[in-house]
This record gives sequence, C-alpha cells and structure tokens, in this order.
Amino acid sequence: MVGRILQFVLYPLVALAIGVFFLGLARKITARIQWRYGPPLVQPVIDMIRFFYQKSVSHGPVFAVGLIMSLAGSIVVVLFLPFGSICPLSGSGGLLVVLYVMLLAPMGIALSGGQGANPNISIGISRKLILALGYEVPFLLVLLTVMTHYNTISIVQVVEAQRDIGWSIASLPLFLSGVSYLLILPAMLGFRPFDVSTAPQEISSGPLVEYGGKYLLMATIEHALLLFIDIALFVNLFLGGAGNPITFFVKMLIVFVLVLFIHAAFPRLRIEQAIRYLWKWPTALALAGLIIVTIGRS
Amino acid sequence: MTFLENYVFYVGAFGLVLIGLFTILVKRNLIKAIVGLAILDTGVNLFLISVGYLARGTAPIYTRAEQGAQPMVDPVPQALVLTAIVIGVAVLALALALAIRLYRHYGTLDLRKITEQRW
Amino acid sequence: MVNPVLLIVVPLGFAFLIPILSLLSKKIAKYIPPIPLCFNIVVSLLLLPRALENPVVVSIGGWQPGFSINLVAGPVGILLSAIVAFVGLLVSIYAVDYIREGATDRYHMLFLLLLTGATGVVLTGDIFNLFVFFEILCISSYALVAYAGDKAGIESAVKYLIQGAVGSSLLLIGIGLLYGLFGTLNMADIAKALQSPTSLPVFVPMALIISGLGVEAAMFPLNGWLPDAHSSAPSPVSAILSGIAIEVGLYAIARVVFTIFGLSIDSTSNFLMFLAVLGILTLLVGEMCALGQNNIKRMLAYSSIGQMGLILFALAMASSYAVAGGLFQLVSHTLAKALLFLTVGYMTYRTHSLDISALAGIGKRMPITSLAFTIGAFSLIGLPPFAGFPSKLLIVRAALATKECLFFVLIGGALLGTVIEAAYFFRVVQVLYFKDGNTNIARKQVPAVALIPIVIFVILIVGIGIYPKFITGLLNSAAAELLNRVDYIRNVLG
Amino acid sequence: MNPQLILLIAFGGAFLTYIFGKISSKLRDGAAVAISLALVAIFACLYGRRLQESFYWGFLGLNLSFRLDAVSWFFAIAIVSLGALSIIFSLRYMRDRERTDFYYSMMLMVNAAMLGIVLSSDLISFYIFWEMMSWCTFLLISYNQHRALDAGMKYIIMSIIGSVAMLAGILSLYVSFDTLLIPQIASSLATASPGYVLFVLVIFGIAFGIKNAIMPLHTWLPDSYAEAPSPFTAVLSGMLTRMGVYGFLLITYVVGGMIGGTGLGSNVLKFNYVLAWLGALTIVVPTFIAMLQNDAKQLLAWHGIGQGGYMVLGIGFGVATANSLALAGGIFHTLNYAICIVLLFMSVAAVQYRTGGVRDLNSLGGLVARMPVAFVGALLGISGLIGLPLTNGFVSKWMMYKALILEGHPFLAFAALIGTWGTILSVYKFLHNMYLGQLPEKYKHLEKSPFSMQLPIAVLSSAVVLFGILPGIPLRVINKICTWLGFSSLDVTIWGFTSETGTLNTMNLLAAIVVVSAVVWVLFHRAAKSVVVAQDDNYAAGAYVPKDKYHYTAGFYEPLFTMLRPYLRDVVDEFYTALAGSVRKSCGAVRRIYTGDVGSYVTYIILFLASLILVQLRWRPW
Repeated sequence: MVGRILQFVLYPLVALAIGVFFLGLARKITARIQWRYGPPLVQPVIDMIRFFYQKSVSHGPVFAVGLIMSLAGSIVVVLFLPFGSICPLSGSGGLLVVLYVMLLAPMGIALSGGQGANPNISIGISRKLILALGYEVPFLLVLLTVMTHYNTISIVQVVEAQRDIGWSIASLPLFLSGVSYLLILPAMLGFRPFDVSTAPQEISSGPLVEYGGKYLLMATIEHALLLFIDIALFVNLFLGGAGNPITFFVKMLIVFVLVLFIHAAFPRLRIEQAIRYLWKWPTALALAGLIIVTIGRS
Repeated sequence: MTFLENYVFYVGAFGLVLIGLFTILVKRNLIKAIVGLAILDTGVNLFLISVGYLARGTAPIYTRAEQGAQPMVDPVPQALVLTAIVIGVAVLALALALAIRLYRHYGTLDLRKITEQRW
Repeated sequence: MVNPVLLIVVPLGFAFLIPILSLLSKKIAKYIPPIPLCFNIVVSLLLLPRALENPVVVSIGGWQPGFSINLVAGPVGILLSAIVAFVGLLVSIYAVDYIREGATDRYHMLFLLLLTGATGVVLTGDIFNLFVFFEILCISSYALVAYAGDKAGIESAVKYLIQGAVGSSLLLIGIGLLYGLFGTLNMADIAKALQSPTSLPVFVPMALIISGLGVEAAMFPLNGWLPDAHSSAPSPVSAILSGIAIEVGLYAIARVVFTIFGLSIDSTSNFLMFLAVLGILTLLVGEMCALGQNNIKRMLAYSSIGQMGLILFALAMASSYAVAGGLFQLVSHTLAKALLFLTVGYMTYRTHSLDISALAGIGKRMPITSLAFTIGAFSLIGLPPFAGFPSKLLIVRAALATKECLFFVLIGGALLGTVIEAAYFFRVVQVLYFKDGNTNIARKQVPAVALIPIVIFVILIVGIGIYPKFITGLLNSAAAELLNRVDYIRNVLG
Repeated sequence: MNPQLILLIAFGGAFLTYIFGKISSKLRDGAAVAISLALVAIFACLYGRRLQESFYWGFLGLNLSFRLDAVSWFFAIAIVSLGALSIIFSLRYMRDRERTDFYYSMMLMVNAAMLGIVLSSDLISFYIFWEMMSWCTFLLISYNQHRALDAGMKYIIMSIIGSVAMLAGILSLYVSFDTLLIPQIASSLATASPGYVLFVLVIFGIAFGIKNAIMPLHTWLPDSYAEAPSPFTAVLSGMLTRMGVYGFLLITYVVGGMIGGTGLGSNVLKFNYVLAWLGALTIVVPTFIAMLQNDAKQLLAWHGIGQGGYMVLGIGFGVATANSLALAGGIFHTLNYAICIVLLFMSVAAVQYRTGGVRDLNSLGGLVARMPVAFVGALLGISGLIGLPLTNGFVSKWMMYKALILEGHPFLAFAALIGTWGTILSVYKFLHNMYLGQLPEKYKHLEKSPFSMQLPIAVLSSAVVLFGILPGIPLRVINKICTWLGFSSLDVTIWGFTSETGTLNTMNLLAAIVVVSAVVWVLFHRAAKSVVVAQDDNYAAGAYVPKDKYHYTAGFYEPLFTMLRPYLRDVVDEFYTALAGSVRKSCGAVRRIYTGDVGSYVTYIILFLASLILVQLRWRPW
C-alpha cells in the first residue's frame, strides 16, 4: 500500500525530472549542432525556481484555472503510462482514457490563453489546434492500429504482449505505424519544423506571451510533462516498454535525441505546409498499417 | 344503298355532332362557338330520336283501340328529346346572356383573347 | 313514412318560392334556403336506419320499376344527400351575411337549385334522370359562377359553360347509345341486361359517359374549367362547387362504372386500372399546378383537382376498404375544402386581394378564421388528428393491400402529391401567422353568422379526426352498396 | 397513474395554458411551469414501473394502446425534464415577445406529442403523435419570422417526406400482419422473408433518418436550429431530433425480436452496418463544417448533426455486431448529448437575451466577466460534447470506442475519434469568440443573466458532471433497455464497467484529477502573488490600442479553411435545393396545360374521348 502511494507521489516527480532534463538537453544539443555553446543543462531548473518567486500578471480566474486544469491533466496522463514496471493507474480505462485525458492539457492552455485576450495568444492557439488536428489524424490511426493489433485498449497489456513477441516496431504492420509516429513526434512536441504555434519571432511565443512568473512556471512544467508523455507513449507502444525504469529512460533518451536532430536541422514550416505534410506521408503510412492490421484480423 | 337507308339518321346526327364540335374547336368567336353548341345539341337530339325511330311507325298514342298492333315508334326517346331541348334552350339562353356581359367587359368576343383566367 | 322524393321536391319547391316571396320583401330571400336544407337533413337522418337495412326504392308515378323513373335511397345516396344538405345548410347560413350585392334572391334560388340537382343525382336510379339533375346542377352553377358579374366571373362562367355543355352532350349521346342497346333507362335494368363491359358496343357508351361525367368530376384532361370557375366564383359558391358539385360528379362515375357496367377488381376488364392511373395523374397535375400559385382561391381550386384524383384512385381500386376510404376522403375533403373557401372568403374580403402574400399577418387580425383555415389545411394534407388523416390512411392501406406493383407505384405518386400539398399549404399557414403584413386591415372578426358554420366545420373535422368511428360504419355499408351490383339490381327490380 | 391520464394532463395542459394566457400572462407562465414540473414528478414516481394499457378509440378498427417500460421511461423522463427546464428558461427569454400564449402552448404540445410517441405501444398512435410533433415543431420553428420561414418549410417538407415513408411502412406492416401492436409485429416479423424485413428497415430508416438528421438527410437541421426561438431550439435539439434514435431503437426491437433466439437475418446486419457507416460519415463531415460557421447557433446545429452520428453509429454498430456496449453507448450518448446541447443552446440564449439577439461569433467576446454562469454552462457543455474526462460525454464515447476497437472496426473508431477533434476545434472557437478574449466596449455593462435562466443552466451543468462521475445511474436504466432489445446485459457498476479487456473506473479518474489539481493549486497558491491587470495593458504596453479591434476572432482557423473549404460544402443541401428548384420549375411547366383558351380545353375533352375509343378499337386493352 505504501509502495503504491509512493508510486503515485514519486512517479510524476520522476517524469517531471525527465521532462525538465529533456528541456535542458534540447537547448544544449540544438546549440551544439548549430555551433553554439548553449546554456547549461540545469538552466530550465534555474528558470523555474526564478519563476516561482517572481511576481506576475493575471487576467482573471479563468486565466489560472485553465492552466491548473492543463497541468493536472498532464500529470494524470503520466499516471496512466507504464514507466518500466510502474503504472499507478493501469486499470481505469486504458489508452482511450489517455487519449481523452491528453485533451485536458491543450484545452486548459487554450482556455487560459483565451482569457489572456492577446491576439498573439489567439493566433498561437488557433495554430496549435490546427496543428493538433493535423497530427491527430496519423496519431489516432497509429493508436487504433496498435489497439486493433493487440485487441486491447490497455497499454499495460500492449507492453506485456511485446515482452512475448518482441518490439512492435519490428513487426511488419506496426513498423509502418511506428515510423509514422516518429514522423509526427516533432509536431506533437511542438519542435521545429512544427513550432508554428509558439513561433517566437512571429507571434512572440504565442500562447505563452502573457504568462509570467508562476504562470510561466506551470506552462513550462506542462511542456516538460508533454515531452515525457509523448515519448513514453511511443516507447511503451513500439519499443516494448521496459522491465525497469532505467532501460525505459534510455529508450526515451534515444528517441528524444533523434527528434532533436530534426529540430535542430530544419527551418519552420508554415501552418498549411505542416498540415499538408502531416496529412500526406505520416497519414499514408499509418493508414497502410491500419489496413494491413484490419485485413490480417479478419 | 341500304346502309344509307338504314342509317341515314345516325350519319346525319353524328355529322351534326362533329360539325358542332368542330365549330367550338375552331371558331374564335364566342357567338359562333355558341352556335356550334346549338348544332351539337341538335345533333344529339336527332340521334336520340333516331334511336327510337321505326321506319313507317306511327305515333305512340293509344287513342283508338282498333288501330291494334300497328308498329309505333318508341315514345321514350321522344320524351327524352323534349327534356333535352328544354335544357339546351336554357343553356343557350344563359350562354348568350353571358356573352353580352363578356363583351361589355372585354370589348371583344374573340375567345383566344379572353384568357385572363389561366395557369 | 318519409319518402325520399321529399328530399328533391321540397328544396325545389322552396327554390321557386324564393322569387315569389321576394316580391314581398327583398330581405326574406336569404333566410329561406336553410329551411328546406334543415328539412333535408332531418329526412335523410330519418331515412338512414331503413336505408342501412335495405335501400329505399321509390318509383315515381307508381309504375313498375324498370318502366318508371325511380329513386334509390341506399346508404350511399342517403350519406351523400345528407352531406349535400348539411354542407349546403352551413354555406347558406354563411351566405346570409356574405352575399350582399346583386340580385340576392336569384342567388339563393340558384343555390337551392344547385343543391336540388346534387341531391337528385345521388338519389336517382334512372340514368336519364341523372342527366337531367346533372343539368340542373350545371346550369345553376354556371349562373352562380357568373353571379358577381365581374370580369373574371363572367369569363370563367362562359368557359365553364362551353366545356360543361360539350360534356353533357357526350353524356347524353352515351345515354342514348345505352338506350339503343338495352331499351331501358333504369340503371338496374341496364345492369341486368349488360353482360360483358369490354365488348366494343358497350365500351363506346361507357367511354362517352365517363368523358361526359368526367368533365364535371374534374378528371385530369377534362378539368380545364375548374380552376377558373372555382377561383372566380363568390366564396360560398366556390365552397359548394368544390365541396359538393365535383364530388357528386365523381359519385356518378362510380355509380355508372360499378353498377351499370359492372366493373370490379375480379372482372376481366382492367379499365379500373386505367381509372386509377388517371386518378393519380389528376392528383399529381392538380398538386403540381397548385404549388406555384399566388392566387389563394386558385390554389385551393387546384388542390380540389388533386383531391378528386385521390378519391378517383381510391374508388378505382374497387375493394371495400378502398371505396370506404375514397368515400371517407370525399367526406373529409368536402368538409375541409368548404371550410377553406369559407374562411378565405372573408380573408380576401378584408384584404381586397386574392394574392397569398396579401394575407400576411392576417393571423393576428382574424385569429379564429386563420385557425380554422389552418385546421382545414392540415386536414387536407392528412395530418392527425384531423379528418383527412384517417381517410388517407384507409386509402394507403387499401392500396398496399392490393399487393400489386402498379398500385404500389401509384400510391407512391399519391404520397408524393401529399408532400407537394404540404409544401403549399404550409407556406400559406406561414404567411398567415408569421409574416408581417399590411397593418391597414381592420382588426375585425368574421360576423357571427358566418362564424357559426366555420366553427361547426372545425368541430366536425377535429371530431371525425379523433373519433372516425362516428362515420366509418355508414361509410362501410355505403361502400358495400356501391360495390355490390347484384344486390342493387335485386333491390330495385324486386 | 396510467399513461392516458398522463397524456391527458400533457395535452390538456397545453390547451389550458393557451386559455390562461388570454386571462393573464402570470397565470399562463405559472400554469406552464406547473404542468411541466408535474409531468417530471409523475415520471419520477413511475421509475421502474411497467404498464401496458390498451384502450379502444374506435380508430378505424385499430387498437390503440400505451405502454411504459424501461425505454419509454428513459426517454420520457428526459423529455419532461428538458422540457420543464426549457419552459423555465423561456419565462424571461420570451417575456416581451409576441404571441407568447401560442408559444407556451405549442411548447407543451410538442412535449406532450413526444410523450405520446414514447408511450405508444402501437404504430398507429406512434404515427399520430409523430405527425402532431412534426407540425407543432413547424409552427414553433417559424415563430421567429423572416429567415425562420424558409427554415420551417425545409423542416416540414423533409419531415413530411419522412412521415409519408413511415406511413407506407406502417400500413404495409398492418396489411401483412393484421396488427399494429409493436410486440405482436415483432413476433410476426421473425417469420417474414428477409427481403421484406429489409424493406421495413429501409423505409423506417428513411423516416427516422430524416428526424435524426443522418448524413444525406440532414439538411433541414442547421437552419431550423438556428432560426427557432432558442429555448425551443434546446428542446428541438435535445429530445425532438432524438425521437429518431427512439425510432431506431423501436425498429431494432421490432425486427430484432429474434436476437436472443435464431439470430438476426443477414439483411438486418447489413442494414445496420450501412447505418453505422452513415453514422460515421455523419460524425466527420458536419463537425468539420461546423468549424466554418460564424453563427453560434448554426455552429451548434452542425454539432447536433455530428453528435447524432455518434448515436447512430453506436446503435447501428451495436445491433450489427450484437454488442451491447456499443448499443448502450449510443443510447447513453443520446442522453448526454441532449443535456450538453440544451445547456449550450441555453447559454447562447442567455447571451442573446442580454445582447439583444446577437449570436454572431465575430462580434462577441470576453463575456465570461459579465455572465459567469452562462460561461460555466458553455464550458461544461462543450466539455461534454468533446467528451473530456469526468463529463458525461466521455463515458458514452468511451463505451463506443471500446466496442468499435475490440470488435475490429478501427476505421469507424477513427471516424468517431477524428470527429472529436473536429468538435474540439469548433467548440473552442465557439467558447473563445463568445466568452473569452476582449470584452467589446458596448458590452462593458451587460447585466448577469436572470435567475430563471441561471437555474436551468446550473441544473444541467451539474447533470453533466454527475453523469460523468457516476455514469452508473443512467446506465442501469440503459442496461434494461439493452436487455429489452434482446442484448446481453452489461456489467455496470456505479462508476463504470469492469471487464477483462479494459475497465473504466471514473472514481479513480475523479480521485486522480481532484488530488492532482489540488496539489497543483497548492503549488500555484504558494508561489509569488500575481496582480490582476486590464487585459490590454500587457499587450499594448500602455500605448493606445483601439479596444474593439484586437480581439482575434474573424477567420479563427483561416489557414485550415483555405485548405478545406472546397471540400466542406454541403453538397447534399445544394443538391436538394437544386432538386426543389427543378420541381418548382416543372410544376410551373405543368401549369401551362391550363392555357386559358377554351378551345384547347375542349380539345382535351375530345382527344380524351377519341383516344379512349381508338385505343380500345386498336389494341383492346380494357
């Protein structure tokens, strides 16, 4: 019992730590690829502590409630994802619930940003939602392929199945889906070339523009958790999860670095270009995977 | 020419009917159309009479018993025709009365120009 | 013992009494028509129980049936004569106030004559007598259409007259041919002698009679007069023409086809099929023409054509359900259409225009009248809980019960007609209630005298719609009588 | 309390309200509220009762009868509750309008007719009430005049087409089986030929499909929803349109009387697959079209179509694969959707009431500050529509998705899921443009919505959350409906489901979210304080900015629209409009038969006669 409660408390913190580490890593690696020195790895932590003690500007209760909702949503999603053998909320609805709880984060940000009443925010959110629509098409196809293939909606069961038959990404239909997931991962994480919604030079970081102090802190935590969630989901679904947290972390790290290379190397796409891309190759791959799986099943 | 002998009334009757119909169809003038109606009526009446006609029959009136079994024409069509004539007259009278009123409204009796009521 | 002859003699007598009495006082004329019509209703109701058992056959002049003119007051005859008298009564009450201009005594006389003719047609058992009553009906309606003396009225009356005269000539030729073939004018006698309706000598008179009667019954290619006449006549006359005259024509067709020529579903002839197709054609043409109308009365007139088509279709199916449904539809159409014309009469009287768009906002100014119109329109479309619903239901049911593809297609056409009908009636209802219009119209109800018939019609439509059993019994026996040729012959000839 | 009495109260109430309205408007309002609440009370007391009542009306020799069982109770309680809330909402909304007597009595009449539909146990009384509902609806839709007239026409024409089809179907059943009692037809149909069963399905499918606005038959809906008076739109969207769902359940019962025994005929399965696919189509296209709308009510109306697709998908799929989870999900979604959409329409109506009828999404904004209750209603409403966890829509969608995936139909599931994303985009636009962002100057001093509007919004908001947290309450009744339909019973607990392939436990979810939110809130609270500043301070940095200009609303998803707009036309509507135009044109052509020239009329007569005789001479067909 105590162990279980400990899982509940510690797991989000670990996830947060990994996420924050990834944030730092992202800046560092990008800088190095671009022949810069870059900030220290702990820079995000320093920033966050500073945000915590900084005074900030608010725009009313919805401004805060949205952010809280968003952050809470992300943390709950984390609880649903197996991390190695740790999975506090395994029996509460599975992947479908994850899919829906994942909605809380963007919805919360959108709500809070909407109250910010800054055109840059509105533009950013509108782009974010459009982009989401863009990557959700292949993403949903991928998830459906996995769920149909293993005939379950529980992530734990997907992970267990892979323990017996090997990684999903190594089997034919799911290989396509896995590649598709990798292709859309930058978009899901908001990395270049898909950082239209936060484009700093264009719309002053979009949704984040009115945030300062604790608001920015929460937005940062939310982003860190997002990195963890999307990558952990990939590892769980396609790379066989892991027996222990360390292996799991290593797998995540590899995937993340892969994404970072793309992030560092590509310029930003316009939103239409992004959608067009997302609805072309990743969707085609995911669709092919799903069709093969469906045919194989029947 | 037995055909004509036997059927001359019918031919005449239907000839009149057709003439009447033709008049109504072709003539633009209302009065002529009404005349056509009159001819049509006459044709019909003639036809009715012919139905009951018997060659060389007498009037169907029993006044003298000694006349005995002489062939008589059928009395029923004659009764019918009487009625039909009366009706025909009524229709004609009404039609002509209406024609006068119509002329007052339109200043013409040309049926093809009197087409305000249509569609 | 009441005699069916009274049903004809009394209104006829009163009709000719009117010009005499109006010599005494100009005002008296308008109060006379209700008296004989009330009388007729009473007599019809008194005759009803006997008629339901066995048709009451009366020979005029005491001659043997077959030699004399006779009246056959069976369930159909009594039903229709009661309806004629009833609708006539209500319309005559309405006319007390509505008809103010012109030679009112002549109007009332012609009105009674028209109803006499209609009653005669439905009661007579002699085919020439049928013709005579028809002529009484037609001539008085020509005159009534022209009653207002305006341009439209006169024009329509002339056209009506020409077509009507041609039609009755054809009818008369047909009757003459029948007489030539069978030597008798009694319908039962002819029916007895006639064996095969398909042989050519019999078909020709049938074609002539159907064409002749079809003019009056508004069958499809023969109804060119109807939209003009019904829309140009004064509204009470339109109500009678649409509500009674054409129905009577349809009854005559049914009587001739079923009784004299003995067509039935199991006979070898499929002429009934043709009539059914013609009915649906009439229905569709009527409804389609009504759809684009801007003139409200003309729209109602076209809708009458459509309804006649539906009734013809129902009758032509010739099953007991179908004929009962057809007669039910006849009753519900009579009530609804009479109601519609009566309400429209006062609406257009207030707006001084027949345009539908001119009726905008009248729902606020004449609430009861508009409500009555709405109920009438809903009933015609066949919406529950109004009288048109059970009748349409019966017809559709009968068509489906035939289990023949042709009838399935035809009833599909009929239902399509219903949709079109709904389209134009609902449009008018919207105009009445939901369009802001002319605010100059006086906020004035219809006078009480005219309101009485309107309200009675509404009550009947709703009442029959909710409790159709009220008349279904009578309708079923009427349908049985209309279809059972053998019994008819036996009853008349003894 | 037997069904006749209930209907008597319902219909009598409608008439009484009208009469009272002539006396005094207060009396009328009171009567309307009292009657609608009385009906709610009656049905609440009737929970779990089963009644079957036949009464002879002498309607053409047909037995008319009523029944009350799980399915009718479920729909009846929803109808009366939503009806009562709408009536309460109307009290202020309709106060200064014209013809309120008419409005209230029609509202009650529509409710009564819907009650009649769900209570009737034979098809003829079903049809009678169905038609009454149709024309009452027509009158209410047309109430707002102007553009509402066209909307009303569109509605009634499609509705009449549907009911005409249904009439043909009902009478065909009657002719075939000589009964119209639903249970008896169900047992008779078991022995009918598969072709006939398919005919019945298709013809009723058209009727109910039109009412439920399934994709190619949906075109009446957007205009009607948008133009009807808003409280009535709530009823229209909440329950009236969903009579189609009830119809589908009924027809499932009728043709599926043999589900338990011999199994469904293959035609039934095929039909239901087609239905499920149509449902999927109905989910995707309308929700994407909804994004294009700039009119709040139009936007919600398109969601009305889209969410109807979920119900049809759930029910059709459930029947096709004998999966009670999908079926229950479809039914549950009907209720959930009804609650949410009524809430949303009420929230729009509250805004309309205060702003003087404005519902253009580009001219509102920032109203959260002025109308918090309406905002909360809208927020919970859209959450339910999207299906955010802990709202009721989540549970029903979860049930359907799970069934779709585990039965191996990922494409249907994909349609449903992507529909959710379409929903998110459009409802966020709705919420943002109306309640968030910059408050326009002219609405600075808007008053709060009155209590009679807040009350229904509050009640429905709590229902959204309650059914989201404790879905077992309605699911128990729905489970009974499933067993009535011959499906296997579900393992329902108060907080969700337990099963081997995936459990749903809303309690865990609730606990997790509440605890985590609390933690986050504490963290938030412990951090340095924040200052509330005017919305434009930060952005403008003290410089003058024209205040009404910088609320980013118009063309909210412009980049997406430029891509999608060519594909998001309502082709069906265009087709119908063209069809109606050509029908009107051909009707105009037919009218030319009546030339006005008496010569041609006489020609018709002669030609008719001549052709009759000639045809008989030549071919002797008769």
